[in-house]
Amino acid sequence: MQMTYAEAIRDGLRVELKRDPKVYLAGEDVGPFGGCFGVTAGLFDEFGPKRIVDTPISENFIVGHAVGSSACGLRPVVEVMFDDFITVCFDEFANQAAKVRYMFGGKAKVPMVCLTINGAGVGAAAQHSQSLEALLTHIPGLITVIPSTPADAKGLLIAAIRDDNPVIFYEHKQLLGVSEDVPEGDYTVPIGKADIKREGSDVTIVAWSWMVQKSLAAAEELAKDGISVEVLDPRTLVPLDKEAILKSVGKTGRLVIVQESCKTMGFGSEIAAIVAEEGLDLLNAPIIRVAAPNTPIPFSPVLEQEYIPSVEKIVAAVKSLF
Amino acid sequence: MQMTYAEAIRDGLRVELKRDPKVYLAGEDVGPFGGCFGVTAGLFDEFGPKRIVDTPISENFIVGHAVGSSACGLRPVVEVMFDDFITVCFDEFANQAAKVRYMFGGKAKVPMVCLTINGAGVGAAAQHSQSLEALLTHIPGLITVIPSTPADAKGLLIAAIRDDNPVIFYEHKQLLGVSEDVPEGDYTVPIGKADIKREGSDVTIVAWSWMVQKSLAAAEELAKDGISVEVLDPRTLVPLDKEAILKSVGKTGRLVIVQESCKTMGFGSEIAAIVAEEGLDLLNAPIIRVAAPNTPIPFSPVLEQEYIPSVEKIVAAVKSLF
Amino acid sequence: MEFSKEQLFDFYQTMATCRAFESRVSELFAAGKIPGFVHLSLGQEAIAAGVFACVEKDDKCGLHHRSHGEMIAKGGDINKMMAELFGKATGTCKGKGGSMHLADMDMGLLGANGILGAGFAIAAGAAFACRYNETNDITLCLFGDGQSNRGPLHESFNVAALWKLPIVWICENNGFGLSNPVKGHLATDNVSDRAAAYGMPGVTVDGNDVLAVYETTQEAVKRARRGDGPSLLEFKTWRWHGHFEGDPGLYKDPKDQEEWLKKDPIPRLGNMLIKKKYATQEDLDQMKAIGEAKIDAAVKFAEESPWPDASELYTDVYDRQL
Amino acid sequence: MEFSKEQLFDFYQTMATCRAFESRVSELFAAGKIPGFVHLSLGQEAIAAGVFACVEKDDKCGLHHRSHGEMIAKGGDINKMMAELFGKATGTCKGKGGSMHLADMDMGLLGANGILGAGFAIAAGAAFACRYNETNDITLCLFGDGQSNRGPLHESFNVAALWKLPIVWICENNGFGLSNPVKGHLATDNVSDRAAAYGMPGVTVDGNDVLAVYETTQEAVKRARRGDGPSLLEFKTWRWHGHFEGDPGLYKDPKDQEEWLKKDPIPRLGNMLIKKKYATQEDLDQMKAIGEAKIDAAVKFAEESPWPDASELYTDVYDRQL
Ligand SMILES: Cc1ncc(C[n+]2csc(CCOP(=O)(O)OP(=O)(O)O)c2C)c(N)n1
Ligand SMILES: Cc1ncc(C[n+]2csc(CCOP(=O)(O)OP(=O)(O)O)c2C)c(N)n1
Ligand SMILES: [Mg+2]
Ligand SMILES: [Mg+2]
Repeated sequence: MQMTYAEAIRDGLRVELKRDPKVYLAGEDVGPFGGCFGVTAGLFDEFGPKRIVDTPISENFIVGHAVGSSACGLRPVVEVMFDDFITVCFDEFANQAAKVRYMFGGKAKVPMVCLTINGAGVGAAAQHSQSLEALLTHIPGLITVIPSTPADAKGLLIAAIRDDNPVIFYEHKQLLGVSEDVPEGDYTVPIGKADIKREGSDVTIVAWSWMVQKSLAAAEELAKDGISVEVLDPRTLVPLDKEAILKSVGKTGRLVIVQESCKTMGFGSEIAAIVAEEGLDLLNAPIIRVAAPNTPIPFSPVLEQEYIPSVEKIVAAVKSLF
Repeated sequence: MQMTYAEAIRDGLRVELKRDPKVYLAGEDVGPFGGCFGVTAGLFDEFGPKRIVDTPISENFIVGHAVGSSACGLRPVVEVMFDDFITVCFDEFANQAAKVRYMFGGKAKVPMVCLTINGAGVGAAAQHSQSLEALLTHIPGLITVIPSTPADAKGLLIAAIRDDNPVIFYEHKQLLGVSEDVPEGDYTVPIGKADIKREGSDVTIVAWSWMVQKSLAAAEELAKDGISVEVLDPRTLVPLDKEAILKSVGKTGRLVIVQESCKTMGFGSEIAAIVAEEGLDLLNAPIIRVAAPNTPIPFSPVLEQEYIPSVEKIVAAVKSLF
Repeated sequence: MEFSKEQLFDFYQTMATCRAFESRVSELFAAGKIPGFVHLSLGQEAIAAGVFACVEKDDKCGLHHRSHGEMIAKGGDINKMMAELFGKATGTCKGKGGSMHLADMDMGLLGANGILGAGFAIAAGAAFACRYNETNDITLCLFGDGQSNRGPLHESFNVAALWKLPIVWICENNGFGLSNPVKGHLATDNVSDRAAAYGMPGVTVDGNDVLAVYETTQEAVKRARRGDGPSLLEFKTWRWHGHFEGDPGLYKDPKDQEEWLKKDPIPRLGNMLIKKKYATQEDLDQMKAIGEAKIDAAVKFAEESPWPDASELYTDVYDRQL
Repeated sequence: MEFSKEQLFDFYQTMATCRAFESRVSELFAAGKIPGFVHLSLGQEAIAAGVFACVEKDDKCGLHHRSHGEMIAKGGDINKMMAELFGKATGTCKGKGGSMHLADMDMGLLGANGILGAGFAIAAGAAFACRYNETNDITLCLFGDGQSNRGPLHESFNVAALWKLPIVWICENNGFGLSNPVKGHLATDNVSDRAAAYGMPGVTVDGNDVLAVYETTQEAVKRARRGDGPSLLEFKTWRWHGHFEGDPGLYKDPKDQEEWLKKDPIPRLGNMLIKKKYATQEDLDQMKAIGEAKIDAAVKFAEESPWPDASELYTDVYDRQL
């Protein structure tokens, strides 16, 4: 069935809300309003106020309460309206959700999911446009899911809700309206398995979220010049499908990583480090990271366009390897 | 003059408190109590309650107020008692201090310093032992200082207080009592310049904070086996002295990075990525990261010792390259 | 309290200019000339006009995300503001900030803030600086009802009261936090009910009565200047438009909306002026025309201004190129 | 309120056991047998004894960092607790948590927390689950005076009151947040003064009077179970020891210390028992001896228990090996 990315996420929520009465959704304006980007539209009418809970503007509470309620047997899905706001409840992720199981010797678990949204390109400026998915990957105990297509989004969300670990699920503003054929009903996409979004033999591009689209467009361009690009989407950053990346680089001998985040310490750093450690022999050329510069995100459209990694920059980076 | 790392930091604070009446220190128990680790002992008696300010347990306030007071012309030095607690005021760093200058088109500045402390090995468990210095390096606008010796600590702290950008200054629990000869009075160590803590020709170890000591001990061991190790301490992570690292790797052809943080997305990932991008040709062997595992920090001493990167592990990693 | 004709005209003029500014912005947004998120305070103009008549140029003010009116009332440059909303190089923030990050340090405007609640501590820090510097300046901090539920409020209210900082906390209770009505997010009837928790005066006042706003603020400002510490003022009003431009505000009861439209603060003051024979309808029309003319000029200025050069993306991250 | 002899004996026994446990822990710490940070609540035993006599096994409780007494009073396994403090494999958390992370989900003990203030939202989430699951269970949340200044308190108090969650907020005001006396960190006289800000009952009671603690808590627990929402209880007491073991507590006025030592809650109840002829001195001595014997056994258990295997470092991070 044809569905947008937003609809696919909503459909995934619906599947789980129907299946498991312990699943509920809580966050700011997720109820009658349907979410800041419309992702949860209609769920309140369908499932009512017990299951779809509008909270005050209180992110420490939103995330912290999910740690408590999930430790007590519920399966909360909470929303932090923008990725940028993960910073205000960072402790609840990094020191609470992530560590409860370990600190308590495995005798507690925190099966919660937090939805949030990334991405520049809509003029939302420095505090509403970031792609900060790399930050929490440094904290063991958390799972990071970051789908690039509607079908992946739905299947990964269902898998995330059923997972017994805390999961952060990153949507992307620029993907919400993208549509494709999405399986109906109940299915999961496994957490920790990369997907080759395009096969190729000359160079591997690893990209996630919106950057998969840009990389696919770049691959199309590059094909015209006879460069065969493999586009690998890890889909989850923790756990990371290292084997798939090494395998692809083994095939192509070249690696370009494309991330929307600032260059320094974006998740591309980790991928590059892994390959430099475990796959150095596979490389025929330096690794390249195509990334946003190390600057905050500017408001003015002309500056913001310069900020976002473009198809042209990806093409140029790949070409520089040949 | 012989000084411990803690004394050197205190001395640096004293130099700046004396020199500039706009400098003040605020934080939990930094006053009469002298700080949780005694670093600020005596300053309250010397400078009084206007300059040395005990705050309530309110980290959002502590860091947030420094953004406001520094934007209005003061030069606050604040303390967040443990690095682990940076998570509770992450927004104040990531979205406020870091971005004010940029968002306001360069018309505001935030010359503040935040002291905090890293490190495992004292049985303080999962929420009081972390080395999270990598996290905020992903956020442009902040400077990250992380000294490994008393003399560096004092000189870098003075430089940090005089810097017109927000600086995070990471101390280390295991270094507080380490002493060496420290210059008296006023001097600075430049921000952004690495220091070669030991010269060598066969392999470069990049390490910072406590891990410099461990790496130097490993180098000593390795010398016995005829392996000549260069130990490079970047001293500041942002800005990073990339040139010094590439130069050293150019000389030795081998790179081992030692970090106390969890392996995934510790700052070693960035260093590895830079070298894989800009210095691949210099490498004669894979890069190795010696790091803590991707686990929270356990309480039990036997587990904690297994957690901390040891001299033996560094030695073994280096040897594996030959 | 007796008001002079001049004062009353000033109130009227300020409200008329704010109204003209935001009405035009609404049109420009609909026409696609202004990108990003734009939050208008149409209907809330009495607060800006009343509050800012109580402070001097050197007094500081922390804003939130719905702050065009306040900025105008404090004396911000309207041309530059409009240019900022367009993302032009001549904007208040060189086009880097946009509507959510308007700031003007020269006017003591510490900046709008896209992170709800982050402004509390920043404003407290400004108040701290006012006192530290032994000036007679005070600080205002404006915020909405919704964000009054964020934790940093608590930390900052407590410290400000404990230290008797010269600050006035001003809540613009406009009925909603995005789609969530006050009774859906606040445990008590009034935001001002929270003042007692910090031992400071708290009062709720009709926010559409510019004279009442002025009187209430005047008293609190005096108290702060005297060194008697903070107050919490709550001005009840109504947001005419949706949360952001583009939101039809379907969650509002049309009856309530209608009621509140009748309470428009501008004709309310205008009628009084006419009744008291201070002004004729022509006087009022003229003030409206003056407001409109300023906006015409501002739009012209913005439209004719150049875009920022792409290289501006990279400046103002630090005080120097790192 | 009338208390049965059995009840009174129970109070006494609980206090005696807590006292014995912590006195021994203090010795063991001084002897180097217990590593890390240890926070004792010697002198505060009446709170644990009184509060936990009001709840059932299935009721939940969030603890903070000074919670040995509470854990014992709620029925935690003393042997396992002691083993945990030693870092042994048989500990409550397999030695991974230590004193600051004691937890026992089977007893509804959601865990001690080393991040001050993080427990508010977690406890609110537990209370949310109690209601969601349509049980009659309630949740207690214990915290100190110092951490009552952290932001998450505000968010959680507001939501709990708004939603009438079945929770009782219990402040153990022991005079200090580390070295900072209450008048140095709190804007009002009492922490309970904050209850009105959320429209809930708030009361301050002598925390060294176990009967008053019991009566007050009983009422609040009933209220919560009835569905009438949260209450805020403040029990005033005094921390006999330093903040952590090793802190001499020089910031305490010796006169105050002396006064409070005289208010020891254990002889206070003991004297009353004797006066009422409920007990003889021998009865009391016997209860003390029972407490001591339990601790002897616990220390033996802990000492004889094995260290965790080093491989335990890597388990319990996730539900599976990622
Ligand atoms: C920390 C944070 N959470 C959520 C948001 C998203 N958000 C922006 S404005 C808004 C509503 C704010 O309501 P209120 O404080 O009453 O101000 P108003 O918009 O009514 O002027 C929300 C939820 C945000 N910007 N920051
Ligand atoms: C967020 C955070 N800030 C600071 C600390 C350090 N710290 C631990 S206990 C403590 C004092 C707590 O005082 P209070 O809440 O009164 O509890 P008490 O220790 O008196 O039982 C401090 C400052 C911490 N653990 N977490
Ligand atoms: Mg509002
Ligand atoms: Mg206390």
